[in-house]
Amino acid sequence: MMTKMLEFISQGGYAGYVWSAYGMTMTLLFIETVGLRRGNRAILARLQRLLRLCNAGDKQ
Amino acid sequence: MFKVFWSVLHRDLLLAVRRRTDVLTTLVFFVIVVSLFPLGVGTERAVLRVLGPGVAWVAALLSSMLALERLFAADYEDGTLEQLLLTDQPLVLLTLAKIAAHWLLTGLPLVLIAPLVGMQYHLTDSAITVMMMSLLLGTPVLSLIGAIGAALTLGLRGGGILLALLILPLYIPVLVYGAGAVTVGAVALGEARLYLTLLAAFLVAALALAPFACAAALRISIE
Amino acid sequence: MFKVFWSVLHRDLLLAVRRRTDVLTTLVFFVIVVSLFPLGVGTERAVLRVLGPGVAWVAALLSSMLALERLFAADYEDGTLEQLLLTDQPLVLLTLAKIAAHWLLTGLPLVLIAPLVGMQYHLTDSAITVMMMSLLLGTPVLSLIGAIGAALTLGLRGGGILLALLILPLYIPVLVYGAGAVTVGAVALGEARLYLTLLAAFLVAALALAPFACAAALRISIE
Amino acid sequence: MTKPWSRFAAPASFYPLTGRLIPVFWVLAAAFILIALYWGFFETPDQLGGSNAQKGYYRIIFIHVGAAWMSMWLYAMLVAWAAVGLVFKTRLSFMMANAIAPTGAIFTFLALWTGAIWGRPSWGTYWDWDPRLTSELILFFLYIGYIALHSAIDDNRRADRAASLLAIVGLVMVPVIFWSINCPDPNQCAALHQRSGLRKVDGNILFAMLTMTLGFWMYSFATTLMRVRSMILTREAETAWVQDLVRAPERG
Amino acid sequence: MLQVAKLECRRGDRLLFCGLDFQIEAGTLLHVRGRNGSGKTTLLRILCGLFTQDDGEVRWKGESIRTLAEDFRRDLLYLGHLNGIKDDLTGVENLRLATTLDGDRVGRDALWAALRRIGLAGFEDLPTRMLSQGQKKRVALTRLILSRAPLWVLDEPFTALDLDAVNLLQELIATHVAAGGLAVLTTHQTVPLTSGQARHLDLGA
Amino acid sequence: MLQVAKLECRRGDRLLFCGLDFQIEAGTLLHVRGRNGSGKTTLLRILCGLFTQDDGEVRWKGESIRTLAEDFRRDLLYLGHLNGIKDDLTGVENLRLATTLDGDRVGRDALWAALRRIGLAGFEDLPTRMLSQGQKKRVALTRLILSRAPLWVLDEPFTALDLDAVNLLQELIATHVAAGGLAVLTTHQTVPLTSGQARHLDLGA
Ligand code: HEM
Ligand SMILES: Nc1ncnc2c1ncn2[C@@H]1O[C@H](COP(=O)(O)OP(=O)(O)OP(=O)(O)O)[C@@H](O)[C@H]1O
Ligand SMILES: Nc1ncnc2c1ncn2[C@@H]1O[C@H](COP(=O)(O)OP(=O)(O)OP(=O)(O)O)[C@@H](O)[C@H]1O
Ligand SMILES: [Mg+2]
Ligand SMILES: [Mg+2]
Repeated sequence: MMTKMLEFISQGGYAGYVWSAYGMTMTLLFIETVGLRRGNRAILARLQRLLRLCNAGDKQ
Repeated sequence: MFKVFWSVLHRDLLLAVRRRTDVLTTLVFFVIVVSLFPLGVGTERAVLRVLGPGVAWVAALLSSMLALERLFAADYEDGTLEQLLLTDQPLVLLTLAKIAAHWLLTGLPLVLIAPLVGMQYHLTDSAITVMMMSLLLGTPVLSLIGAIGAALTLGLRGGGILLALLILPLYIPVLVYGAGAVTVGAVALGEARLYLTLLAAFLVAALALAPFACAAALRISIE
Repeated sequence: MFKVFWSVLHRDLLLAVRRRTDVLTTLVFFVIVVSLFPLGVGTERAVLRVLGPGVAWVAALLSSMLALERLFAADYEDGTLEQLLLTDQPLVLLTLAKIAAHWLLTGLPLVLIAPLVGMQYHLTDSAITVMMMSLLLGTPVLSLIGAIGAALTLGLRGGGILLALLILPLYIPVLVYGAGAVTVGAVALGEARLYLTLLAAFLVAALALAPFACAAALRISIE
Repeated sequence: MTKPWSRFAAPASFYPLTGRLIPVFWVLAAAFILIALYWGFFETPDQLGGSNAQKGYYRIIFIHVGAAWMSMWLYAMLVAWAAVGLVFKTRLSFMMANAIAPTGAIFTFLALWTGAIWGRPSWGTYWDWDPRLTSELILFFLYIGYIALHSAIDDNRRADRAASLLAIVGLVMVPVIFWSINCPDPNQCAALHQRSGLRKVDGNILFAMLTMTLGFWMYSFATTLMRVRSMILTREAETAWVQDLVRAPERG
Repeated sequence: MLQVAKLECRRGDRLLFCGLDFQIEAGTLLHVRGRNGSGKTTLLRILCGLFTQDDGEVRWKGESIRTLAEDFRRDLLYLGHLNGIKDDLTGVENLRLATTLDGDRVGRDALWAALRRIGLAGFEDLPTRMLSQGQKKRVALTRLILSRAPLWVLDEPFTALDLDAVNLLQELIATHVAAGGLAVLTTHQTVPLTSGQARHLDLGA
Repeated sequence: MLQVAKLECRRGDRLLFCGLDFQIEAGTLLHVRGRNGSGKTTLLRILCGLFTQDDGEVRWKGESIRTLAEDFRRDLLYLGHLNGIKDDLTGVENLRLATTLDGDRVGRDALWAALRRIGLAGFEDLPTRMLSQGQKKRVALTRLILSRAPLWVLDEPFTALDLDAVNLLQELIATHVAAGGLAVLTTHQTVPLTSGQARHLDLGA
């Protein structure tokens, strides 16, 4: 099991190449996804805050 | 119609005469960039001969691009561009007049100074001839394409370098065939015919399309 | 005293954050210029290896210079420079802060991207290391010297290209030793030590003198 | 521009629609990519023999080819949306164009990155001025140019139109650029397809590659739509339907 | 003549005006008033077609200015915050260019006379770079003397002018309007002209 | 306090003024008047040390401003034609920087309060790029609220301002002068302030 894992990780001696390619790909895609989710939430939150401020202003 | 073309062209040339340095500086920039390379690369003749065409053309690209930055910017800042847009004349014509003036002031001088570059890089006579011809055909294309970029980046902070980013990739075909022509032309003039024909074709296409794109870009940018 | 230095530095960095593209464009300009040459010159490895150091340094010169154009220009146009001159703070300090911000935004990124250029031109690892070190020492000198030129050409039409004319010749020593270091460094790291020491000496001298010259130039230009 | 459907109705109905579509795309993207990864790593031979002999590092192919394809397809889509926007003056199409750009740039970068890494063991160098590589680099510059221009302009309307015009100019120039790089010597343009993309490859390899590409497609749909949603929210913040929408979670 | 229908405009995320309707006929002076930031400049630029509204339409002689395009621009003279003159050209050269582009043929003497009338005697052939703020503004305003366009759109034309110049400018506008022209202007200064027979349009900030 | 002796200045080949002598004490408002091009801006820039006269001297508290240099500049606040604010920074950020450079420490709340006082409530943290002409001018003028410099030099501060802002500005200047400050200003507009207790200096064109 362990050896199989290691064998897989070593990729026939080309681990550096294969994993840096896959690593960069997955990292970038991941970062983009997370960034988008964050951005979306931030915008919604800001709009909500604005709306609350607006409502507060009306009540005064 | 042509009255307007001439009066805009005349105005820009007159302005250049008032500030003579503008014309000179493009030229000198070209010469300086060309002269910098041997300092960075070393001065072996064989190397220089290979480098010559490429360096000359890259320098032409850069100096044309640098000068382009001011093509519409000055008019934009003092409000004359706004006024040009409000005249009842076709904007394409006005744009073309400005591009023409720009080429006369910055492209043509490069063609005339090309032999100097040829000498600096020990190019053969036929290579020098081809270089002049390729610059004559290629630099107007640079002005025409570049004008679109200049119109798009009008009034933006950091415009100069943004402009470079936008249009240098678009200049590549001219660079490849311009420098290619000179390299091939080093052997014999005739070899370069195909390259020069291609450059001429670029020129015709750019003349037909670029002014319209540029006028549209100006309308977008002035808002 | 340092409060003022920081607040000007902070302001300029903040402005850069507001327009993130400014930083990016300098960098991309550098990469584009570097990538143009093989298209013009041809793609033989042996030729590229000889060209590499020179091209990288010339591109660094050009992009540093292009970015310099806006160093004081924006402040001049909106009147904030006038106000800086009217504060009771030593102008040299303010100038130095502006130059420091400029280098952080345009010089440092070049150092970091240098390995990419090395790859494009098939340079050896030791050449790449030397290139990064030489850029680290050399680009601040470019910013410092260039700032004088930027101050002198402030508000002049066609300033960009005039600036090029004034300062590119002054950049030559940096270019020669910078590119020289890389060429020599291709063989072994140690060979380049002398060149790098010289660059360091330039840096010290420029740090000691340039801010004063620059402050004086600003006072002249603002009239 | 004055037609109501193009101004409000479209974003207003588009927003909830995408809200339902996006999860589907995410699930599909994850599924395809996972299948492709599994297939690529476990169902394919450990090395390629024969004419194009390659050791384990050939596995980069599964992302490399997909990313390279996506970079080009996305550029085409970007230009298409930009053109639609300029012609019909619909705001949504500008947003679509603008939303595609970052994803496209990422895939372009990935094609370059994975290609460079593959090049090291395969060709002994990270980079060479091969036409295909150079074209990809130029494509990257074009993406960056589009993004830089758009973000350098504050006024959204001007930014949309200026960047779209740039994309259209790109559409005209891109073939010329690529052709000039591919064929620097007009006397010998025959060498255009020196490396045909897919020669005889193992069916399993092909399957993994295509599945990965499909996954990338789904991923691109998802990210693009998400980005458009953010843009709609910021740009239409004042409209009644956005305000209702913002209020909704407050009540709930 | 000039008709504005259901005009709506927002900048940034602020609504400047919406449902703006008005119409002005020949021989009218319209004074657009409003606090700083109420959208006067924006409105004037929309009237000229330099800025695109979010909704509504501007019509000239019954047709949209977008479709009229050059025919509308022939009838228009706009002077904004920027003077629209080239610093390196002299007053005379600037004016000659402006009139040529407007499609008028104005003789040399007429140009000089116009500049003298606006109070720039002795400065006619200096590069305008060497003029003071108010003098530069005067060069730009000289176009009003020479123009035959029926519609004038003037954004704060009185700034930087001294008393003489303000009076002359008022006279010019009054004559233009009396002769059946239209003028739309903004100004924060109180000048007799605008408190007189002018129509007012108030933009709420 | 501020003393001008035998000042002479020529620009281009025109003599603007020569042998100009005057002196103003604490608590004075000096209104520099003159036609367009008479040299008001030039004089004000000389007073600040931004432009060099051809002859004569400007003295502050008895010493030449050239020798005082930074000590003079500490006492000075100049607002010219240009607003001197960064387009990309918000009003608050602009002010914070300006006050830091003036050597003052002003708290966040004071900055916001000052901006609100000048009528920019709601615009405090917008990039000033997005403001109208008059609003930009207001941001620049906010420095007057925060400044502690005794000498104010203001070149046409009333342009582009609406009525409210003009009144506020007059009040600010009046308070400053009443508290023993000095103010030198130019304006072509007639405002009560300048027709009141002000001293006048007429430059002949
Ligand atoms: C237009 C963009 C590109 C496309 C469509 C593309 C497509 C492909 C395809 C289909 C293959 C596998 C089949 C073959 O070997 O021909 C491949 C292989 C490869 N690609 Fe790319 N690629 C692109 C860009 C790049 C870039 C930018 C690089 C390097 C920076 C690169 C480096 C490689 C390498 C090293 C191989 C392995 C070739 C071998 O040794 O057999 N490619 N590419
Ligand atoms: N850069 C310059 N070069 C040469 N002469 C100049 C320059 N700038 C201004 N002048 C001249 O100096 C004179 C005074 O200009 P200044 O700007 O001081 O006038 P001003 O009184 O402020 O006028 P305004 O009321 O129009 O603002 C003018 O006659 C002008 O022609
Ligand atoms: N470039 C811009 N981006 C976003 N908003 C802007 C921009 N320019 C102006 N605005 C906003 O539009 C509104 C109207 O500006 P406009 O210049 O039309 O005002 P104005 O009535 O001419 O004011 P003033 O009397 O100060 O000249 C202002 O509230 C301003 O904040
Ligand atoms: Mg206004
Ligand atoms: Mg003045």
